[in-house]
Amino acid sequence: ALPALAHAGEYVPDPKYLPPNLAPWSQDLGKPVGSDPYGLPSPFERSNIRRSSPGLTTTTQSSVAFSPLQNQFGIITPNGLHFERNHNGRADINPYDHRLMVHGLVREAKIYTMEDLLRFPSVSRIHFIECGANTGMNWATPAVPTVQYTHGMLSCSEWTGVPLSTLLDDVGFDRKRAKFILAEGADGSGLTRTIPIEFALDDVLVAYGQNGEMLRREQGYPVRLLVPGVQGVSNVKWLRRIKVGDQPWNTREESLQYSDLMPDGRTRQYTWIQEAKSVITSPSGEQQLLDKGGYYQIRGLAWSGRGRIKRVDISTDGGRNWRQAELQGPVLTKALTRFCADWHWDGSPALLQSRCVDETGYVQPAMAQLREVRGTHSPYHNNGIQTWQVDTEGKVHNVQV
Amino acid sequence: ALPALAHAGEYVPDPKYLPPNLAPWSQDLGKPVGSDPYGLPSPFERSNIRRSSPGLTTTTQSSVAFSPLQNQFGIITPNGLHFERNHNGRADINPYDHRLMVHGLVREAKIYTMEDLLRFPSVSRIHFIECGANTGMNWATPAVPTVQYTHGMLSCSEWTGVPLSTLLDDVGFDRKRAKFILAEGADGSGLTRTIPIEFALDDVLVAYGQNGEMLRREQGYPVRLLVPGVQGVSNVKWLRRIKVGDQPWNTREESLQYSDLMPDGRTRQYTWIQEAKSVITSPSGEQQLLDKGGYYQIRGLAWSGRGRIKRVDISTDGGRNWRQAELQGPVLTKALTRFCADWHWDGSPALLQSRCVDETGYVQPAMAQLREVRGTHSPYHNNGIQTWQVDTEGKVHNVQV
Amino acid sequence: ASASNYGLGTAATPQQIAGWNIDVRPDGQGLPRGQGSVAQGEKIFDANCAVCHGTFGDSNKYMVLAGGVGSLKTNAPLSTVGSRLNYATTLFDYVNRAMPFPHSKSLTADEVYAVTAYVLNLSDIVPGNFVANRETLPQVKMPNRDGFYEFPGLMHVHGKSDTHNTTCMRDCAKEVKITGSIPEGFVASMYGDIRDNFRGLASMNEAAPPADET
Amino acid sequence: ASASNYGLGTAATPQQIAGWNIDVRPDGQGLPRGQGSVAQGEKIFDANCAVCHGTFGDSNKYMVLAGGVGSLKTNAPLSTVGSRLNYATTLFDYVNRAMPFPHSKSLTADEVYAVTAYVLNLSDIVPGNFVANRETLPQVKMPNRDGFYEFPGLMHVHGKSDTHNTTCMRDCAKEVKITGSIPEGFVASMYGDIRDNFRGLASMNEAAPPADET
Ligand code: HEC
Ligand code: HEC
Ligand SMILES: [Ca+2]
Ligand SMILES: [Ca+2]
Ligand SMILES: [Ca+2]
Ligand SMILES: [Ca+2]
Ligand SMILES: [Ca+2]
Ligand SMILES: [Ca+2]
Ligand SMILES: [Co+2]
Ligand SMILES: [Co+2]
Repeated sequence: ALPALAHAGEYVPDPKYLPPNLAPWSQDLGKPVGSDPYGLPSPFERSNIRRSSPGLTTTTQSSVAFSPLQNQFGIITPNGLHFERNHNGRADINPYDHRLMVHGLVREAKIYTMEDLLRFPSVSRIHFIECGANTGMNWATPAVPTVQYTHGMLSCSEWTGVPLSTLLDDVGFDRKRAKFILAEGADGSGLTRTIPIEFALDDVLVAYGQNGEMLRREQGYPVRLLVPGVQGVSNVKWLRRIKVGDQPWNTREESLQYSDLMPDGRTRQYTWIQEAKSVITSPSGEQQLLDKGGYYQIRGLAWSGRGRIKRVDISTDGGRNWRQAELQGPVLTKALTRFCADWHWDGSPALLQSRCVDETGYVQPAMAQLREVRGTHSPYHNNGIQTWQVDTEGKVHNVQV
Repeated sequence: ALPALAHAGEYVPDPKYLPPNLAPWSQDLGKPVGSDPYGLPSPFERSNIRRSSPGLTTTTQSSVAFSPLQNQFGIITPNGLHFERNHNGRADINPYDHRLMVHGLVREAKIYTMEDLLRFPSVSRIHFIECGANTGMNWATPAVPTVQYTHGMLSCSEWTGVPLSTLLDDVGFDRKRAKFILAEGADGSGLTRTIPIEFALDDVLVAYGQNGEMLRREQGYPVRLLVPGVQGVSNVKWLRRIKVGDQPWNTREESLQYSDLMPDGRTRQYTWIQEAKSVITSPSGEQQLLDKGGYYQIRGLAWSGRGRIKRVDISTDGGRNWRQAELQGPVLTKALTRFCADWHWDGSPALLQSRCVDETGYVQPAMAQLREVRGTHSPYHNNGIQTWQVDTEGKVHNVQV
Repeated sequence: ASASNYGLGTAATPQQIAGWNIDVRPDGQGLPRGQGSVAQGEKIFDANCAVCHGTFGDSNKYMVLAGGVGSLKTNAPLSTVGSRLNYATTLFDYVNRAMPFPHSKSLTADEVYAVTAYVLNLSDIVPGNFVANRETLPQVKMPNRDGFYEFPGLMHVHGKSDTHNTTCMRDCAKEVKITGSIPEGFVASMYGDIRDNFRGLASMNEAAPPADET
Repeated sequence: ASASNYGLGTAATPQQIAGWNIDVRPDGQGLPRGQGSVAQGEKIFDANCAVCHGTFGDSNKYMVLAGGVGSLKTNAPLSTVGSRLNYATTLFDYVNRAMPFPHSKSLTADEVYAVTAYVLNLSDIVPGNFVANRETLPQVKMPNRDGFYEFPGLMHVHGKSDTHNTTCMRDCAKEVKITGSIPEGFVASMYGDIRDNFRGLASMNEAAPPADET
């Protein structure tokens, strides 16, 4: 194991590597081309990894490893850093043995091999996946320090696969009677979720590709469901079965879990849509600003399960005053959008916030507004405005106002 | 080392894994979450790697490893498969020791650390990089078997960095006198290229991000130049110096190399633009179609250094008749675009071609048209129409017509 | 093959379907033949489940299975199978596909019926002589049967949300106070040196941290 | 700091610049002080370059350095420093930054001048008594000095190209014949089993290849 990268102030660069001198790599022959037929990041990037939150879960096989958003650029999550959330560990599947069964209210129930699925007409789309429980630790009060833990059950990739509608047509699904489909995984949890037929026929994919290669095992290799804009748990991994039916299934993952306990004690069920949400990824929790008077571009991500992001505003005074940030194109539907805004830190305390608006006109709510409706035991669908405090020393903290 | 994945006909699936039975992964606890803090592909994907072409170069430190386009989905190249082309091996740089010097016709010459560069306002853009020598082996006659070798010096990523114009403003470059910049690498080859000031002020990036993480070492970690739409060699890796000047530098990489030898013995120099080009990636060379009468979606990639792809046509009879293919959105400027077209193979021989048109109206030329102007000793800028022959047995071959 | 008949996939036989078609709907569709009593379930639970869930399903090491009935509207809601679940058939479905945790899908139908009956009994939802089967299980009325409802706003892309923030730009609040933060010392004690989580180049320390040579 | 003054970067001193500012332009700008003769260059070349490029620069193991002058317009053009390069200053620039291949930037200015003179002499571009320095090197006229030209079509995004294909859609050719293909047996002998290059799932073989368990 390599030693930890050392910290500020501990390193004095060796002048013999700096101009006017030459570093060794400027004179010595480098590693041969093809040294790594499948490449890996530089070891100097070894702090950029997924992490589990200490004490969050009692078993590592039903747990989550968060994506390091504090280090993320742009909108594409590199495959090795896509957040990982399993309910019975990561299934490592032999793709030649894997099968997808499609049956129920259909004319001809069928079984597909992976070979079959890769032969169907395919599409590629850039979409985020966000776990319904993302930011759940922040419901009552700040509980975790960095944006990796507050917002890291979030990733975005170019997904490739067969439109589910193509498979449903292939089995001759019953257009009159079909109202819902059930998606089921081949892992030990056999996780199931109900998908309404309107979604299934719209933009749901049976996906095998992730940023140009096959899915990662953590993301469901060799095939998963991709339900754009909907709670992560509906994007069933290690997909083995699709059943067409006329009633919702009320599975454990949409009754006991992933349902929203309201203040009056009742439960909202089938709350599929991940609403518009944004967060500043830099400066963010536990970073340290030292350059008083210096330029610190405010950078972050915005996304909406309802479609495209229309606009992001940022505030540096805790929401008293706002200004518009710039959106990085292309702005895509149900995908991450990167925003940026100029900021010079004058050395005094600040409270940084971002607030997004999506194409439906919906505005990201403040935490207080969310709690007023949802209470504090929900714990899903926390899309509230995130506040980062920059203190008098320039240290950044996860706070609420 | 794992054994090679076995071949068609060698595998009989064990019925005990198939419906109605259960595979082991459907019952056994999977690998713990966080088993791989930085994830890797499934071992069942180990055939999806970069490859060098046997005998192409005499030294592995000035050579190329091609991206496996035959296995690629969508438009994003996963970072581990980005094609690799070096001139003195792969420099493995300590980013804390790396410096970028910007000087010449400027008001204040400066040296930047990586820390500095990451603090500047940043942008993210999806762009292809194509080596000027891509498909060079095909100039005279088909010489290599698969699309990995014919077209694999091509990749596409979301690049993040500082606009070069921002740095040029930061040093107060001389707007009146500046006509060209020189970009220089910190590797053993110290590779240099001239960039005209119009490009530099338009869309050139000083890039450090590649699909959401830092550049891979093979792509120039920690910082490179990104010159959208221009020959790969201009995208200088391990960037250490930018010099502002008023005349082109006629470096070795734009005189002895990367210049185009014409039939009359003269040489075209500074042929920067990678013109519109397309290729069918599936079915492609050395694949084997067995399903006579079966559906084989024709899939491929199109791209142009002049901007967006407007349209792609495909032919199955060697260019006698054409029909339009579908473009997968979003269609981005100077980026890969994925195209698809339905095709049922009736079992008889076929000659598959794709032909693209970009937003300027320029049409991808046939090989014969290219040779008529350029001869056969160019050997760069081969953007000719590629032909794949499907023979009577369904085997696919790299041919020319 | 025509344009819409790709010639892909093979017909699934009824036998193949039967092996994988394990889902159970709230109305009982999908329940297999079989039966099991509370007493039988106690034995199975003790042997296969109690190690993680406690003899009375009250261990919170993993998930509490019983108790909390009526607590959902209080300030300390305890959500369990007993207090929260709306349909007993879902309990059968879940245990059948996902439990016991280390070796799922290993109980017979009879065993799943039995342990389902036992878990229901732990929350006093069924009496001690209850026998669960295809007919009786769908008829069990869970305490929280009527506690679920649909909120259309989050079921449709163009649904109406339950929050209505505005894009105020100026003087949007009189006063802003920090109402919550992480206690001093917590981060270091739980996470160690959190600076290790950042790319050294961009933790925004003026002096770049070193990196040991590999 | 104002909006356009980010306060980033530090001023580069003339000494720092001098160490890295090694580029040489066709007009000689950038050439350092120093000198070297053909005879001196022969010794340096023999010791540092001949192992890869041959004593007379004629080895094609890596790159041929001499010969082929006048061959560029023939059917068998030989492109070398002697036959193709337009400015001798570029030879200096390149050797100085990139050669010898295994340890670049290791020759002194005098040594680079000398070996440059020698390589030029190998193609008879300069006489045996030539001494290269700041003044003499830019004056060397390479055989191919006038052989380069600019083609604007490939220098500007909206430039006019040199091919003009059309989007013919029907009956675009009378006859189509295969004029080139890879000889039988070549692929197997050079690449082995090329099926190994494909994802087994999509090599479009009906029977999926197996994969050994890891
Ligand atoms: C080795 C530990 C272990 C064993 C043994 C085990 N469970 Fe579980 N059980 C868990 C874990 C962990 C979860 C939560 C899984 C998740 O949410 O992904 C769980 C969840 C459940 C739930 C859902 C609770 C809820 O509120 O969502 C039920 C019901 C359940 N188990 C019943 C059983 C039964 C019945 C058995 C025996 C047949 C059993 N368990 C054996 C660990 C275990
Ligand atoms: C270990 C092998 C090796 C040694 C020693 C070596 N070279 Fe090279 N040389 C190469 C290779 C390989 C290339 C091609 C590099 C590339 O294109 O990326 C090259 C290219 C060149 C070129 C450019 C040729 C062209 O047409 O583009 C010149 C000039 C050259 N070498 C001169 C020299 C001189 C002078 C020396 C000694 C001071 C030297 N070389 C020592 C391997 C070597
Ligand atoms: Ca309450
Ligand atoms: Ca000729
Ligand atoms: Ca078939
Ligand atoms: Ca730092
Ligand atoms: Ca500073
Ligand atoms: Ca196959
Ligand atoms: Co540390
Ligand atoms: Co083999």
